[in-house]
Amino acid sequence: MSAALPREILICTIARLLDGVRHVAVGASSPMPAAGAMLRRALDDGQRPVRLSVLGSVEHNFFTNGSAELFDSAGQGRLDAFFLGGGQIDGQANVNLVGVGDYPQVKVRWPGSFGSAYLYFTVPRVILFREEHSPRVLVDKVDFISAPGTSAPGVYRAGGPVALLTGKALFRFDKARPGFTLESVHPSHDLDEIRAATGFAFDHAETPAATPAPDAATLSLLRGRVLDELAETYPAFAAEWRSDLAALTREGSPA
Amino acid sequence: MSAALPREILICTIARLLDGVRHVAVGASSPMPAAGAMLRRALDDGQRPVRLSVLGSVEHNFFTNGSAELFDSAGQGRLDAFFLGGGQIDGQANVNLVGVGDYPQVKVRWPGSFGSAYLYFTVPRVILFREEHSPRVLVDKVDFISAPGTSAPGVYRAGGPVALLTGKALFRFDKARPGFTLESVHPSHDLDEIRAATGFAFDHAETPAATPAPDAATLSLLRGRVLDELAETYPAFAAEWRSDLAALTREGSPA
Amino acid sequence: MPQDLRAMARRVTPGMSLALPVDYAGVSMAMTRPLIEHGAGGLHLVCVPTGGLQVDMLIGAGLVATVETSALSLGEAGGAPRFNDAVRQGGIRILDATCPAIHAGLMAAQKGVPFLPIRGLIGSDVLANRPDWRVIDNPFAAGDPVALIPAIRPDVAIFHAPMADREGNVWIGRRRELAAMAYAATETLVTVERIVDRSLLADEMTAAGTLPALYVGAVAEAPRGAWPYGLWGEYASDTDELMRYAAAARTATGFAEYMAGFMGQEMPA
Amino acid sequence: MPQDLRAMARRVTPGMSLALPVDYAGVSMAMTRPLIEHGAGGLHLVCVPTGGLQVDMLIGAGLVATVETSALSLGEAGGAPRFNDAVRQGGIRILDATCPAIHAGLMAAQKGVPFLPIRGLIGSDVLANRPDWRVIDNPFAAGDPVALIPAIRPDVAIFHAPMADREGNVWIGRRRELAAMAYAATETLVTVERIVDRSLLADEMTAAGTLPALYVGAVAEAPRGAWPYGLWGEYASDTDELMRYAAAARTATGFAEYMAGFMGQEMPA
Repeated sequence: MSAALPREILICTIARLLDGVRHVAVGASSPMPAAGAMLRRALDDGQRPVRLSVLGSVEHNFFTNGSAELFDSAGQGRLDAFFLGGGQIDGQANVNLVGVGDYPQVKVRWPGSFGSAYLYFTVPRVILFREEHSPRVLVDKVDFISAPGTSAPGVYRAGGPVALLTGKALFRFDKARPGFTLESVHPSHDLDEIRAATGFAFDHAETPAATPAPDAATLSLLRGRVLDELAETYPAFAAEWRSDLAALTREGSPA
Repeated sequence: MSAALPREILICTIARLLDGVRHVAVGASSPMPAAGAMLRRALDDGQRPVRLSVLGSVEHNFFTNGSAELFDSAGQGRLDAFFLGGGQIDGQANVNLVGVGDYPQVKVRWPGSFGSAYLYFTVPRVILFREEHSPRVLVDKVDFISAPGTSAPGVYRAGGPVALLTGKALFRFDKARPGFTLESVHPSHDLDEIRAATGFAFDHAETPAATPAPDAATLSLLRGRVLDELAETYPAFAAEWRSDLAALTREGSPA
Repeated sequence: MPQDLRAMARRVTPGMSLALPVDYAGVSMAMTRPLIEHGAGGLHLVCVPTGGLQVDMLIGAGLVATVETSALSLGEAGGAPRFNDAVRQGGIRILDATCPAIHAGLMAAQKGVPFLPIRGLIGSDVLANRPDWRVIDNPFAAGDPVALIPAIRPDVAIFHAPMADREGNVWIGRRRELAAMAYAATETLVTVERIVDRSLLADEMTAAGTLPALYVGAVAEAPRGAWPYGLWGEYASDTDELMRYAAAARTATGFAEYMAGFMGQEMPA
Repeated sequence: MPQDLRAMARRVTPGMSLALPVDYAGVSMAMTRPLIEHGAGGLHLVCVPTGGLQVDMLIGAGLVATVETSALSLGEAGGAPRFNDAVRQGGIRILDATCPAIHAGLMAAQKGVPFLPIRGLIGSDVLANRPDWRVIDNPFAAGDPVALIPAIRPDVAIFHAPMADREGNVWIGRRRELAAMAYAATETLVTVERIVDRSLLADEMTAAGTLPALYVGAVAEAPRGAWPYGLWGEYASDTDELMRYAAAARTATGFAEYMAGFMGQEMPA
């Protein structure tokens, strides 16, 4: 089997971060988190049921009480993991989904906070996921706090950020400090590059670990069952992935 | 057409009290209020739709959001009229559905307050209906206030009692005073009897009016369409009524 | 199948709070005998929003410490005799409520909030006897007192429904108080008339009335499992049987005799 | 039928608040043209809980004073161009919310209470920019701040659904946010794919997904009335058309050109 694609390493990392969850929800346009959740479910097959809710999907929607039910289930403690992106994410894990500049008349307006200002407080394992790893995304301080990374003592906070995954690296979040620690660097990236691309300070080992590549069995599961399943909901993403795999096979083949 | 039966006078009185309503709800075991509401609907046919909800009924239940929907619709101002009984009703229109004696270890326990402590505040036209007119029911002061007849200034009170109908008489409730005024006495009863049977003081004219008997058209509607409709939900009550009508016809007939 | 019911009953441990539905919404009468046989006592029953035969039987069997309800009766068959007797004897704690307050408490649990406000109640003895409720001044309009009902989070909700599928999804139709109970409860145990092979979520028509398996801890088949109550769209109440119970259970002896029959006939060991 | 839509649009008067559903729940795109033709402006739009094409068109047409929403976008087709432009220009007032806060406000209206509490929000700039929201200390546990969302009572709710019957009952399936909007709103206007002759309340299966006529002010038939959005169980979104709009509406001129076509093609006079 050929070496893992960068996106496959991300998906396998997501699946690892989801170890042990019973119910994970992903946004409507989030093929990678969905793939990670599907891989988690495939890996746990026969041991533990993993429920996946894809917001706005008809196929991956087992809710029957309208769009409020996701939030209700989080409030009840029935949602273990969720993904948040963010136009800006800062070193305190504050997330900005609203815009750049002075609110409300921002220079750049993004869609809005969606459920972040609630789910960040109620879902135990929130994974910050943003492929773009640049100083304009990973800022020192967000312009608008859609959802704060930490809360003052006494504030109800059953959930919060556990990790930040980008196209270059994986960080763990330490809410006591609070701040991010570089956990691992993805293949073909290095610490200097990550330091230059990150607008906030973070802890790191002198020589950070490399993000592990999936083993052959996992990769096979991913490219088989998971890719097929993903194609039902994200056909364009799955097709692009398949085409990259085909290219990889051509390159790697002796012909 | 023969003279009206006592229960027909009550039903016609209820229909009169419901003049102008769009939506009325009655309890599960309340054939007379239901008949009054059905008569109201028949009288308003073609002019104004009158919706009737019979709690616990499948036929007369247009709700689709469980048993909370009745209360929600009342909170929204979509329920115009409701009936309350009461093991005890006092001169301030306080209602007791819980029991006689010292709470909680009451000597006589009734089922409980049901929705009264809410609907009495939110439904504009609450009709107190209790056939038994005796000093043990119509008391000076209830032993337990399931729902108070009036509220202090500032307390949200969109609804409340408008009338008390018994087997002997009809009272209007004046919330400013507060207290009951005898509006009319049913045929074959008189003021002295009502005074003796009522445990609270009430205002009255020197010679109280008689509760009007229905005109022939109303009576015909009642004994036709309304009785047929009622029989679907309250077969035992309808059968008894039909048998009384048959007896009345026999007595009244020349044979 | 009887084994299923017994296994479900064993999930109830002493002192738990149990949410049980109103007579006409789908009472799992089939669970009554296994619960009594299992014998977990000191229960806190939450009637959603009123109770009847099942609650009266559990009280009569001595398993109930507290009843939280808006009313308790046998409907046309009259008052609930074992409940009324227990109240007179002071044998149970009664938390009198009003229907929408029960719904509000469950909704608070559904929403994951500590309380829900409710109109009405002020000046009633229902409120006066609930020190666990609060009255605050409406923070949006001074001089407007409003009652707050704390979240009701039952340990277990138990009900009966027409059907479930093999994944544990349960069709509750428009009896959405059953969903409300399940959302609020930690775990939900369901008996059904029948288990179907197709997924209830596979088409939008059945999905509209389905409680997802996410909320369901266990399902067991129990045909006519609401008897002597009826089940909407399936069968009517057996009023004669309710009357028979009402007459028998007026005394402790009569209740014991009735229950000997009830416990014997229902479910062969 | 176009007359029906125009008559419904006339029920909207200047300055009203309108509740509109999320993209995938049943947007009555068929009402967009009649609303723009009718021209009632100064609207307060409440997106339940997010908005898209319809909201962007109404903003572009100059009918909107305020948007209350958790997000506004065209999904896969990107940002909502007229909204983004209006925000930059300061042309509309934006009330940024979070999804469950919109649901909480509607639920408060449904329950007839002045507010509902909600977890989260504390420390966010969403809360900091909503002086109409409050934070109180939980009356049941000191030192526990909790946010309160006041009731949202829209004047009119507008949505599209698969079917209605002749009595005005509307089948909404499991899209219960549509019911939540209707409960909260004073009046609800509905377009449907088709009107059926049988009563939707006549059997328990269809009744389970039905919004009763009690909440419905008017219904009109509008086949493919969600287009270019999809309708669950009926047809998929027309992403190409959304992309076409997204590209055109980047400028005011492009928007005007697109709308000339949209307003012309949809509904012959």
